[in-house]
Amino acid sequence: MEWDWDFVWQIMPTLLEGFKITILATILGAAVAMVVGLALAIARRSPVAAISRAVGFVSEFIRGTPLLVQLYFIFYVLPDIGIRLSPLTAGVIGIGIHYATYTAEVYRAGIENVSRGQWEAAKATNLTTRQAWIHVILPQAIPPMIPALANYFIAMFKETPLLSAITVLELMNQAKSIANSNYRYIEPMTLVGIFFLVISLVSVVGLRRLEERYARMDD
Amino acid sequence: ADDKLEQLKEQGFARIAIANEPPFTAVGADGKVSGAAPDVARVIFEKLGVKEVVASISEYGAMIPGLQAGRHDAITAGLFMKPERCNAVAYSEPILCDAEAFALKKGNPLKLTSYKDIADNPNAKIGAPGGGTEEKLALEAGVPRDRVIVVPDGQSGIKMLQDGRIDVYSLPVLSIHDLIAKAKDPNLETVAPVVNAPVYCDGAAFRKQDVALRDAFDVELKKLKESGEFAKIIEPYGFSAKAAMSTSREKLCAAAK
Amino acid sequence: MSVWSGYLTLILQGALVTLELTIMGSALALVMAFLAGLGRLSRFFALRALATAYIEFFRGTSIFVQLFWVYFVLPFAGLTLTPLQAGVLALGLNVGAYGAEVVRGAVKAVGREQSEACIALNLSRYQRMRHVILPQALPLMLPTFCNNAIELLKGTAVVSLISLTDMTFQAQVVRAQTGNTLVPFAAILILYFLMASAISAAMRLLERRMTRGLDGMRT
Amino acid sequence: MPAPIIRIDNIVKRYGPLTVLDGLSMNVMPGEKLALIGPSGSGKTTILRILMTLETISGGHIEVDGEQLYHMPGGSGLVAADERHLHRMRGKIGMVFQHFNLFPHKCVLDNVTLAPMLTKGIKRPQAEKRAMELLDMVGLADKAKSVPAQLSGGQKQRVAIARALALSPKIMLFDEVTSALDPELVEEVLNVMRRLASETDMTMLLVTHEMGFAHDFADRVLFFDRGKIVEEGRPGDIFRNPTQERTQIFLRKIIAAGHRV
Amino acid sequence: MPAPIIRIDNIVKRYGPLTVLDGLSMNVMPGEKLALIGPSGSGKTTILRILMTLETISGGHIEVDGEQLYHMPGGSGLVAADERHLHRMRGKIGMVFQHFNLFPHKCVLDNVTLAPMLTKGIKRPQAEKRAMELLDMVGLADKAKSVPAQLSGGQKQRVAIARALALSPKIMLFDEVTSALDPELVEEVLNVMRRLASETDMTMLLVTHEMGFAHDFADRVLFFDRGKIVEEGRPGDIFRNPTQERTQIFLRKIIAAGHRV
Ligand SMILES: Nc1ncnc2c1ncn2[C@@H]1O[C@H](COP(=O)(O)OP(=O)(O)OP(=O)(O)O)[C@@H](O)[C@H]1O
Ligand SMILES: Nc1ncnc2c1ncn2[C@@H]1O[C@H](COP(=O)(O)OP(=O)(O)OP(=O)(O)O)[C@@H](O)[C@H]1O
Ligand SMILES: [Mg+2]
Ligand SMILES: [Mg+2]
Repeated sequence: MEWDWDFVWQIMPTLLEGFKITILATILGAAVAMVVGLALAIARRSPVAAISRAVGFVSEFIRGTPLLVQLYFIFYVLPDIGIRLSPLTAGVIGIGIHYATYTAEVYRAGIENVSRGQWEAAKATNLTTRQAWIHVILPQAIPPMIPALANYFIAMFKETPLLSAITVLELMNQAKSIANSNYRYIEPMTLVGIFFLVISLVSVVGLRRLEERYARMDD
Repeated sequence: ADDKLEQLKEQGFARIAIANEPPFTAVGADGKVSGAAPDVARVIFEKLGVKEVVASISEYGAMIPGLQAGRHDAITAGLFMKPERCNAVAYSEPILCDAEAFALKKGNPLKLTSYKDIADNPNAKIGAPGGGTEEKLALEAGVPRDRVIVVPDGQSGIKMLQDGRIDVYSLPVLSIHDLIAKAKDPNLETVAPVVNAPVYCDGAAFRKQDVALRDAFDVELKKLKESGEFAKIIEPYGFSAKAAMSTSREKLCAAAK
Repeated sequence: MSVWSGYLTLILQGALVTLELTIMGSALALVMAFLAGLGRLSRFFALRALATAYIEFFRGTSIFVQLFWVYFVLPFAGLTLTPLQAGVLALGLNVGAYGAEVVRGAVKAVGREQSEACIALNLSRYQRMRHVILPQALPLMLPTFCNNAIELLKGTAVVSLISLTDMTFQAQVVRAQTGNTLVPFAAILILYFLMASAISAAMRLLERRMTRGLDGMRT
Repeated sequence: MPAPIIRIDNIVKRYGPLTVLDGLSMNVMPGEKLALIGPSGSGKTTILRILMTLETISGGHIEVDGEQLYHMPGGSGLVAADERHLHRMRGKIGMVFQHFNLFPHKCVLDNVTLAPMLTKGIKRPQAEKRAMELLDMVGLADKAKSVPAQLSGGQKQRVAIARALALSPKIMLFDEVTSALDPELVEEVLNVMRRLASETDMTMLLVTHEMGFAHDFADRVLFFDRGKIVEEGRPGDIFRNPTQERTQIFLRKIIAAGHRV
Repeated sequence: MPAPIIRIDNIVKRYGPLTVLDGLSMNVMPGEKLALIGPSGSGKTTILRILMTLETISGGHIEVDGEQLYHMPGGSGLVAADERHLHRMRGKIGMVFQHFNLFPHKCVLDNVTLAPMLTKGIKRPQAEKRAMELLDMVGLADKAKSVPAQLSGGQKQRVAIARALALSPKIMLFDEVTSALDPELVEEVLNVMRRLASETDMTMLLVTHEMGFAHDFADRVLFFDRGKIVEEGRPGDIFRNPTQERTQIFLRKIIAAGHRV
């Protein structure tokens, strides 16, 4: 089977349609992951052992099981208890929660990476705990988190093809349906690969910039 | 080209692509493959001297690319003959024939009886297997892409219908009957056959370069049909042997351009 | 009841395939991780370039896309793989690319000081790597390797989409046969989680054995 | 005779099975300059950290400026201090750390003004005016807008001193404030501390390995070993005629290692 | 008069735009004990690292034991040294680092035997016998089976010395070998070095901030400043009557900071 340029141009608009959905899903998923991740990180620090242990177990469960199966679960099982989400919503929530368990770790590490000396200096200068968080700990914890968070968002982007399994018409699904109706896999699949490669290479370059920019300041 | 058959005999099995869409194809609780299409294929391959068939389940859309890529030796899955498919693969003579049907909510609230009806109702969403005949019929009738939902399997189709994600799920008549029977859901009903949709027949599909194998398959298929054994295999599944015997590949492949 | 036990057998058969994929994929990933990770640290430009290209390519495109590519496009280049081979190849190469960065990071984390001590003791490049750097880098790699192995386990679910009869695939079959969605999916979620926990436990054991006597090691 | 500003009474401090301070008692007079010396691990840092409430105690009582530090009146006697009580007590004490612990994301001036503005509600103009006076005193008025990463170790430590002084504590704690510094930079920090010692009547507790400086700086020297005070006295006496064998051994080692006494 | 064992000729070392060594030349005689002193950043460490071939040079030549270090004969003159040449030259030189750089995953004995076994093909029994002699000399024969994490800093550094000696180099380089140690532990390391200096005729180069020790140890002292040798001479002369102003300032600061000369 030969590579067919005419075919490529013919399918490009359809693929771009799918690409838009892919980007949309990534951005919305990232937003969910950021917010839910913070909630998980805070719950993890809860002084109530039951809460922090339960949150820990659930996070570990989510991280130990495939996103694909979780998506099936959200899409096909939840309606039985009356929660019927549109495919895109189900996908965004699924991928967002899955990655929230990762971003929660980023938040946690970021906070723990601020040295103990900083907490002690805050105490020695008589700041309250709240003041220490706001003025000393968080301003130092957040910048180094940004590259790590961005890293997960790139990973999330690369997992959006899974949404095709719950009928979201994103890039991969468009490509498959083109392939199915034309009996040609080479062009659509290769193009999808190139789309992903280009976006990730560009984001990796961006990520390195971020990392340099937020390279830890030292005392 | 006879080497293909020789090669299959030698390795002792043929790799066939199936779907999991009773009664055309089915996988039992024990993992055993059954269904009308594989049963016919199994008997014929046996007569050709190929002891076994090894089945792999595939999406309809992936079957022809998979065949071309050499992943399967034949497709026996209820993949209906259509002119453009006839160009892509070498079909045997017809085996299983069926019309199209809809599964929909009790009372057919949107009053859908044909693919055209779906195209005309901007709120109607149809579910169909990706790369299958029904998807094509819907698109050809003018249903826009975003209202044709690609459904991975029959069970998902019924589930999505029950959940209200789609308004109609379309498959061949026997498949729909099978699903509705299993679902035991009083809130579902069927439209069968779909108005203005043709009756289709499938055949075993081979690679273009394996015409010789196909021809050998046809010889055995003909004998099977004549001996009445053919009817014995497919009629318990609900298919009509007469329908298959009253038409031919030539007619079906040349049909409505 | 007897029907369910039949379906359970089906899922357990799938679990076996999932295990097989995970083990063979991890083995390939491990080999690739060391080849590419050390390749990237090589003195020779060609090796570095090759390793970098491999790593960026496989990290840049989605496992999903890679799998479809291996399964549907590679045959036209004359290489037809069984679904199992395709799955192992795609998963192994993909996770191997991530592992390569772990190897590289760990080797670098052992630090310039250790390799300078080796130079001062006149050890050759190979001796440095073999006797000093790798023995210290290995324990550093383990935790991340553990995560990678779990990611790989999760990735195996995706191969159900190229009709490999793994656990997720069999759950779909059971679902199609029985019309019940909750039971098969809940069952495999638990099985996946058990497998992931087993991987973690095994790695922790290994880690403890490897770091014995290394406590307080500075990195 | 005035009352002690710090009364440490039978303090016990354990880390798990390890008893670091074992029934330690000592008093410090207002304005007194105290040097704590002794071998590594003897508990010098621990006692400063306890005074700064960076640790908890396992037993005993501490009174600072007439009030209990870790306890407060409640019920029919004393109860464990709550965060509010600790906050008020911390206002009396400042500390300078071995590794400076400056806030790396804030400029020198903001390092010094942050706490007065937040904890005492002082407005920015006044806080900055006072901060500039303090920076001037430690010789770093021209670095007000630099961030810590741009400073040398000696400069960082002088900023840390200014930061602690900005809260005008009654008691200052110094924990090996020069031992993380290059030898050349030690003197600039010690000079600041000398001035501080002679010009203010703050109470100061100093942990140090610089025997020469301890000698000049302190009114009284405490020699610690294994969580106890083994010997104490005026610097001249302790350094020249230590009565305890452990003190003698320690001083001999330090001198051999090239430190001037 | 014998030929110098090290001839450094017009060495230039740059890091990007920063010139760290600027046309430095010096010779070292066989058996000579040399102390390199000078302020932070003056290039003392750099010159040792260059001799150990841990850096590249930007210009100049170095001859060690009659052979070019960074060059070798080739073509019609000299070409850059290849790995094999460097390997042979490194066999003549040993180095002890400020942070010990012991191999944390190997026990003390294996730390010492590793290099002789690998680079000289010495069999384990002989290597261990020699290693035990060396460990005995540094007073650590009883720690042979400990891993570095179980040792104190001073013990680690003594192991590092034994490890370097195990290859019997002609030249030993010591870079601030005591400055990462607690003051009390300095002396045990210096004692080992004193013995080494008096008992062997190895050539030794020592970078240190311990002026007292430099005084006792060295035949000759070089004072570095900004990548140049500002002054050199016998220790007595340099420390008591430095002729250069920069040397005087440096020594005054060091003394003020409490180091004995
Ligand atoms: N957080 C901790 N957990 C366990 N043990 C600790 C902790 N902090 C200190 N210690 C132990 O308490 C003892 C006293 O420590 P401390 O830091 O007070 O000694 P020090 O006199 O300041 O010594 P140095 O001169 O080395 O600073 C030591 O044995 C130390 O190991
Ligand atoms: N890898 C490097 N990259 C850039 N600059 C370097 C590097 N290593 C050293 N330098 C610079 O070279 C100069 C000389 O450093 P060197 O370590 O030789 O000084 P030194 O005399 O040993 O100082 P110290 O007493 O602080 O150890 C310094 O300005 C240092 O910042
Ligand atoms: Mg201390
Ligand atoms: Mg140096």
